[in-house]
Parts: sequence; structure tokens; C-alpha cells
Amino acid sequence: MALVLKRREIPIAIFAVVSLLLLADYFTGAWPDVAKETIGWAIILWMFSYVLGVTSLFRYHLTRIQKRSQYWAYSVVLIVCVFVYLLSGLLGGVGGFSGIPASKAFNDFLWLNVLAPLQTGILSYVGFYMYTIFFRGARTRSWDVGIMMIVTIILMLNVAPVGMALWEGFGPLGDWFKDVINTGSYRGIMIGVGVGLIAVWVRAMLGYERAFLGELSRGAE
Amino acid sequence: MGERVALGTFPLTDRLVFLVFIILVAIPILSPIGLPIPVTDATKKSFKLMDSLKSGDILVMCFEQDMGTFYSGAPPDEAGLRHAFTLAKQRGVKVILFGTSSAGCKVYIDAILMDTKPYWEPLRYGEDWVNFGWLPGFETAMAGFARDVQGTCKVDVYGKRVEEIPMMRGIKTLSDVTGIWYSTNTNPDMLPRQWSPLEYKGLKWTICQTLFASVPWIMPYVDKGSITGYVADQRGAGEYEMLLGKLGMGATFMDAQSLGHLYGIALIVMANVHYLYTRSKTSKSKEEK
Amino acid sequence: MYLKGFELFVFAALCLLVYLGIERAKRKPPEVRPFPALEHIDEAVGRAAEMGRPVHFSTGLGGLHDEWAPVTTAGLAIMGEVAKACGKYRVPMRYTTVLSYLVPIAEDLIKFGYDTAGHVELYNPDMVVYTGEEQRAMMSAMMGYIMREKPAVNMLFGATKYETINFLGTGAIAGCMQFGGTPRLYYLPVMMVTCDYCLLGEEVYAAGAAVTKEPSQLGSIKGIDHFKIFVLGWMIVSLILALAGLDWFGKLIKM
Amino acid sequence: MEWYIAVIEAVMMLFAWSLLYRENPFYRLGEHLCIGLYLGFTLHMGIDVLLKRVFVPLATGKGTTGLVMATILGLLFYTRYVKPAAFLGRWSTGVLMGVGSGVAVMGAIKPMIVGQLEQGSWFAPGMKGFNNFVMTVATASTIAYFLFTYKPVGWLRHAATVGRVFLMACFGVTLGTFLLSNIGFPIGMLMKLVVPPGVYVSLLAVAVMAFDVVSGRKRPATS
Repeated sequence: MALVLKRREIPIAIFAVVSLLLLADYFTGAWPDVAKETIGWAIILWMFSYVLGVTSLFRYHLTRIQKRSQYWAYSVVLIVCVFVYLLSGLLGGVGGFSGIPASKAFNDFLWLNVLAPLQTGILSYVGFYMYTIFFRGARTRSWDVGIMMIVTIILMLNVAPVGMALWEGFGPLGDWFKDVINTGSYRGIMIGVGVGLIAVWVRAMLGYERAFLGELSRGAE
Repeated sequence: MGERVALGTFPLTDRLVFLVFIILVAIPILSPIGLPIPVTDATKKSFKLMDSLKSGDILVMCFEQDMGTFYSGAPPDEAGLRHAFTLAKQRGVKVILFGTSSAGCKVYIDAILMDTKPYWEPLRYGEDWVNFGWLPGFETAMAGFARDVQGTCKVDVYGKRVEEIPMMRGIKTLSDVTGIWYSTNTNPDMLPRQWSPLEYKGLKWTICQTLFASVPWIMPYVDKGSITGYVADQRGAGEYEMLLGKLGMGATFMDAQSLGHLYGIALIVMANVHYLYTRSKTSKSKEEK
Repeated sequence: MYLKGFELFVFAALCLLVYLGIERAKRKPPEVRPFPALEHIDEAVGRAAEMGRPVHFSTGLGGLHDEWAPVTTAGLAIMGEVAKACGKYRVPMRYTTVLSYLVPIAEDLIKFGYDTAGHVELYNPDMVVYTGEEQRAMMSAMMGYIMREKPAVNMLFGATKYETINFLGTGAIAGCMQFGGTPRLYYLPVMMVTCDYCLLGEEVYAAGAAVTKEPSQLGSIKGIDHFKIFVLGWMIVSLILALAGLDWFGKLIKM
Repeated sequence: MEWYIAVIEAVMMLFAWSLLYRENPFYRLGEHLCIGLYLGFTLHMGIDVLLKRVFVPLATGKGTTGLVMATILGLLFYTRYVKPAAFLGRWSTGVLMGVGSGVAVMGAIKPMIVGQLEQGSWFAPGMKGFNNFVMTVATASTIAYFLFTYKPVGWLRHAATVGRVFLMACFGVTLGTFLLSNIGFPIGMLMKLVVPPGVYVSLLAVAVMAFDVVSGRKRPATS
């Protein structure tokens, strides 16, 4: 019995049943409630799975502390932060229960004045690295990259207000690239992406694509 | 290019690129240059839509942002909010504020309200405007709001029940709302899906405030009319402020943006000139050999 | 109740073509154009072995519970292959994720990969690093890691969002050899200019199959191509009909 | 705002930005603070949602069959820690993947495939007809570029080349429009860092950096 249950066909069958159910509802509108409930499951399951990740993270950092690996002190900071934030949050109120206002205020302080600037700072690298990309990557190694760079410059002048002030034509020219070339090419990419996505689904249904079960795909073992 | 010159573990040229950028951007922040901001038709249209609100009209402003996206969202949102509150004072337009995407929405709304304090201070809370903070559920909450306003907005940020808020009386569904200002980062497709003026009779228009990069994405919806107008990012904010006649955060951003873009172009050109120069040099030395 | 007739027809046709492609390939394997990004994985890992530095892999922010499930699966399939190569050259690898349910999957997959290559003793559960469920946390962890450890190879296959720029930008500065692939249009140009080899758009999905080199998997790619030919034919015929003033297809689509 | 809060915010921002200069203890501290606090936040939210959606309804007898099943499936994840039953966790993964790919396929058929099949007329008045023509060519040639199993010979090679040109132009458009939203973040942060009290923290950071540059000259370049 246990051997039968261990077979990989079972999770694949579960996957197939769930996705077919959603699709059947999509095409016919037969069971909207069931479909909605199932989508809600994914969120609940995801939240339950947090424990897996947190265990892995704690094991990683606790081993570092235990072994006194390089930079182990930062692992201590990390673990302390988790507990400080979590405890102040829980004491401040959770799940519709109200808690201690002071704890809530401290929690808000951590969120708003410590974490918010920190995470915006991390996110702002998307701006800085755009220049790294222009500077390091934007070399016309071939004619097609050349086309890309010319269009990029036109669009940058279209987007920045100063471009329109330099030459009014950048407005309509950039808009034409955006509305016509981009839309047309994007359509082609979209169709391809949609088709490819469904093909992965079919392969997974047939049991070829098994990476989501933690196994190498069929043919790669 | 950056490989040869190194300081510590970090190539020097990269640091130089960042440093020049920081200096370039800091200049207009310290003393605004006042580079020209041409107003596009899209922003003009959105401004006119907002300006068409009359006494007793309901404006819903939904902010799907958090503090992480403050700097791209806040300039246009604050411009819109200023306009809305001005209209509320002058003509008696009623404004409803909330967000649905994450708990960060509430904090974000508090932050932009802080910046627009002079505009809402003379207004009566609960009669001219109301803030519901975060209505959890994202798209579900949006769908819920469209069909059952009272059931979705149960309590406001101060814990007041919706039945006790005078201005909320008589607002049952989305058809009772005149206009929508929907501010989002990368999920503009929720708006036409849930709150389309084509579907709800009373809803006259929707304005989508979104990232500049998301504009191509919403264009098909704008063409079909399921989104009426849009305001894009900080650039839209600068233009909107021009129309409002009072420059603010958006205009400063625009100076910095203009310089930033010119700098980007200069870098592309420089990188290519350097690349072509070194390539011709290496091919020449090969020929000599 | 309603029936989305035309959509169902298109969907069924596509599934059927992919299925037939797979069945036919069992008899006659199709020729698939090589994907440089996949061909060079082995070489890149070999280079990492020479340099004595690790390989870093990530599938980005997309997971299995949302609409990015297929591309994450394809990314994980590629990771299996990378793990195999790492086992072959005895190179340590590291996988960073923000989704907790991917942790056991990745652990199994990497272990499986090392095992297939015959070096399961090199596998270590610390190879999978979970950074909490938030994008910014993942960004900071990956940037710090790349700058500190300087992995020789940096790979990002999956549904990636803003972290693409942070991840590949840091990699470019640290001098890593970079591989990337995503179906998300926003980040394709970024990958195009920062990666040594990249998979554009739908190539990621096809790569999930092509990486195995198994005929039936390749057959599915043939099926996709047949469908795309069908789409091209559709476009041409509908244009001809439109010239003749007939709008049959326009009506059909709305069915 | 209180001045010390502004200072803390500026310090946090500069922690994050210090990687622009190089890998350093400040960034490491910021990195681990960020991961730790975010994890605390995630766990708080997770507990909050699970309490509201699962445990409170179950405890008060309002749980539906679906909720009980979801709870059981969620708990199955934890069989990973019990070797003999570890395989049960895959069943939950199967459900997750089922929902995810179901949603993905649902979202792909209409907007990605069927919706894109509609073509504008080539003979529309004015520029519109020409634009529609260009769009059709762009779409068709892009599809031709992505044909994997056909040898690129003859007309297909030309079509694929045209497709690549359009693809590159499309990438250029995306890259060009991308900069505006992206550099908005650093610009916004600089607005806080170049005015008091943030500017004092920035000056301090510059001083630390200058000291490092001066003392760094004597160090080997690999530190």
C-alpha cells in the first residue's frame, strides 16, 4: 500500500485533477464556487509552507553561529530581528484580536522607519544598475544590438521631458515606436509565450516535466 | 572598460558612473533648474476629467502602492489628491480613499495625506472625504466594492462603522460613483477587469495612474474605453502640476529625470565610442602582426 | 453556464498538436535548433571548476502557486541540469529562493542532480538558501552574496521581476559569467544586454524540454511549432478574407 | 517628523547604498536587518491570515469541508520532517502546481493567444492602414523567428531576420521607457539625503568612504 502511495503518479494526478477542474470551470462556468475555493487553497497552502522555509533559514544561520563561520555575528542580528519584529507584531495584535498599543507602535516604527528606507534603498539599485547596463552592456557588438540602442535613445528622449524640448518630433516618433512596433512585436512574443506555457502544462500532465516534484525531467535522469 | 581600473574589489569606473549620477541628480533637488515640461494630451485629458466633477459627485481614489514604490507613486498621487481636495472644497465633491493590494497601502495613504495636509485640513472628515485604509483581498476586494460598497468598506481607519459615516449613505454599488483615480504600480489590468465604465452605468470615467513602463500595457484598454485616461509616473506628475498651476514634488523630479536620461544617453554613446575605438585598435595591431 | 467555444477549440487544438508531436517524436526524433544558453552550461560550470568558485542559480520571484507555475517548472528543470553539471565538475552550487515550498523541491532536485553525476557526497542542504517571502529581502541577500563570494556563474531562469536588474547588474560588476531567461517582456532587454547567453521569451519554456535532449520532450517543441504555423496561416487567411470584405474570423474569435 | 527618525531613515538608506562603493560591514548589517525584519513581517502576516481564515473559523465551528481539506493538505507539507512519510508533501505540491498552472493556462488562452489573433485592416484610412500593416509584419515575423524545429533556410531565414529586427526595436522601446520609473527610486531617496538632517549623515558617510579610499591604497586589491 505504502509503495502505491509513494508513486509519483499520485501527485501528478492531483495536479491534473485540480488544473482540469479550474479549466473546465473557465470554459463552461459550471462550478465557479469550487474553482474559487480551490484558488483560495493555494494561498492557505502557501502560508502553511512558510514553516519549511523558515526551518531551512534558521538551520542555515544557526549552523553558521555554531561553527563561528565567517560573518556569523550577522546571523545573530538576523535571528534577533525576526523575533523582535514578530513578537512586537504579535503583541500588537493579530488575527483580529487587539493587543498592546505600545508594542504596535514599536512594530510600526520598525516597519516604517527602519525597514521602509532600507528596502527602498535596496530597490533603488534598479536605477543605479540601469547605468551599469548602459555602460557595460550597451555596446554594439552586432548590427541588431545597434538597432536596439538607437531605438533606446529615441525612446529615452521621448520619455524625458527635455527630449521634447530639444526636438518636438521625438514625441510622435517615440509614440509610433511604442504603439506600432512595440505592440506588433509584443503580440508575436505573447502568442509564443502563451503557446509555450500551455505546452509545459501538457508535458507536466503527461508526466514528462517533473521538476516541480523535485525530480529531474524524464529523459534527464 | 571597467575591468582594468579597480579599487578594492569594485571596478573604479562603476563607482564613478554612480557618483556622477548622484551628483547630477542632487543639483536640481538643491536648486531646481526649471527645465521645460511639455504637457501631453493624455495628462491633459485626465486633468479635464477630474475637473469635470460637480457638486455631490463621488470620486474614489484607490492606491495600490506601498512605501517601496513611494517615489514613483506619490508625486502623481499627491497631485491628484491636491486636485481632488481642492474640488471638494470649491464644489463639494466627495472623496473616498482606500487601497486593496497590501497592508502597505494604509501606510502609503497616511504618508501622502501627511504631505497634502493644508488641502484636507479645512474639510470635514466623514462628510467631504473618508479614508478606509486597507481593504484586504486585492482583486476580490475590488470586485466586492463594485457590487456591494457597504459590505466591503465595513469600518474606516478610525474604526468608525460605515453606517455612521454621513457621506457614505446612498453609495451602494460602483454605479453610484462618478469617477475613479486608480493608482497602481505593475497591476493596471485589474482596473479594467473590475471597474470598467463600460460595465457600470453611473461610472463616467476611470483614470489609471501607473508606471511609465506600464503604459504600453494599458493602451489597448484606453483605446477600447475600459480605462478613460491615464497619468504616467513622475512625468505625469510634473505635467499635472503644470496644469494645476502649482509646482511640487513632480516638477523637481522632472528636472532630475531629464538630467538622468541625458546622462544615460551620454553613457551609451561613450561606451560605444570606447568599444569601437578599442576594437579598431586591436584589429590594427593584428594586421601589423 | 456558458461555453467559450472558440477558446476551447484553440486550446484543444494546441494540446492535441503537442501530444501528437510527442507521440510522433518517439518514432522519429525532430531536429531542434540549438539553444546557445543550454549548450554552454557545461562549459560555464567547467570554468567555475577551474576558478574554484561556486555557481549561483535562482528562479526569481515566480512560484508554483501563481500564474508563473509553468515557467518556474521550466526553470527548475534547467536547474536540475545545472546541478548535474555541478556534480560532474565537483563545483558547489547555490540556489536562492523566496518561496518556502520551493525549498524542499530544490533540495531534492539538487541532490538528485549531484547523485546522477555520481557525487552525492558534495551535496549539502545549505546549498538552498531561503530569504523570506519578500522580493527586497531576496535582492539584498543575492547582491550581498554575489559581491562577497563572487560566483563564477550566475544564472536566472524563471518569472523574474525587478530583481532581474539587481541580480544581473551585480553579477556584471562582479565579473560573473551570466545566463538568463524569462518570458516577461519588461526584463528581456535587461537580460539581453547583461547576459552572456540568454533565452528570450518562450525559449525558456522550450528549453525546459530541450535541456533533457529526450526525443519525446523535443516532440512537444515540434507540436508548438505546428501550432505557430497554424497561427501564421490563420493570420494570412483572415487578412485575405478581410480584403474580400468578409469578417467571418472576426466573428469566430468572439464566439 | 522628529529629527532622530529622519536620521535613522538616512542611516538605513546609506546602509543599503553602501554596496555601490563596495562590499562592507554596513551593507552586511543592512542586508541581514532587511532579511530578518522582512521575515518577521512575513510570519506576522502569515499567522494573521491563517488565524483569520483557518484557525478561528475551525475553532468556532464555521469551517467548511474545503477548509478542513486545505488544512490537512497544508499540514502534509510537514511530513518532510518524518522520513517514511516524506512523500506525502508532494501531494500538497501537486495541488499548488495544479492551481498555479490552471490559473496560468486560463490566463494564457484569451489574452495571450486568441486575443492576439485579431488583425487591424491594412486599408484603414490614413496612417492607420500602414501602421496595421507594419504591426502584422512585426507579429508574423516575430513568430517566424521563434520557430525552433524548422531549418532557417530560404524565406524563413529572411522572415526570421526581419523578426529579429522588430524584436530588437521592441526591446529598445522597453529599455528606453524603463529608465524613467527605475531612476525615480534613487532620485526620491536623494531628496531626503541632500537636505538636513539627512545631509549630515551623508557627509559622515562620505568621510568614512574617503578614509577607506586613503587607507585602502595600502591594502592589496583583493580585500
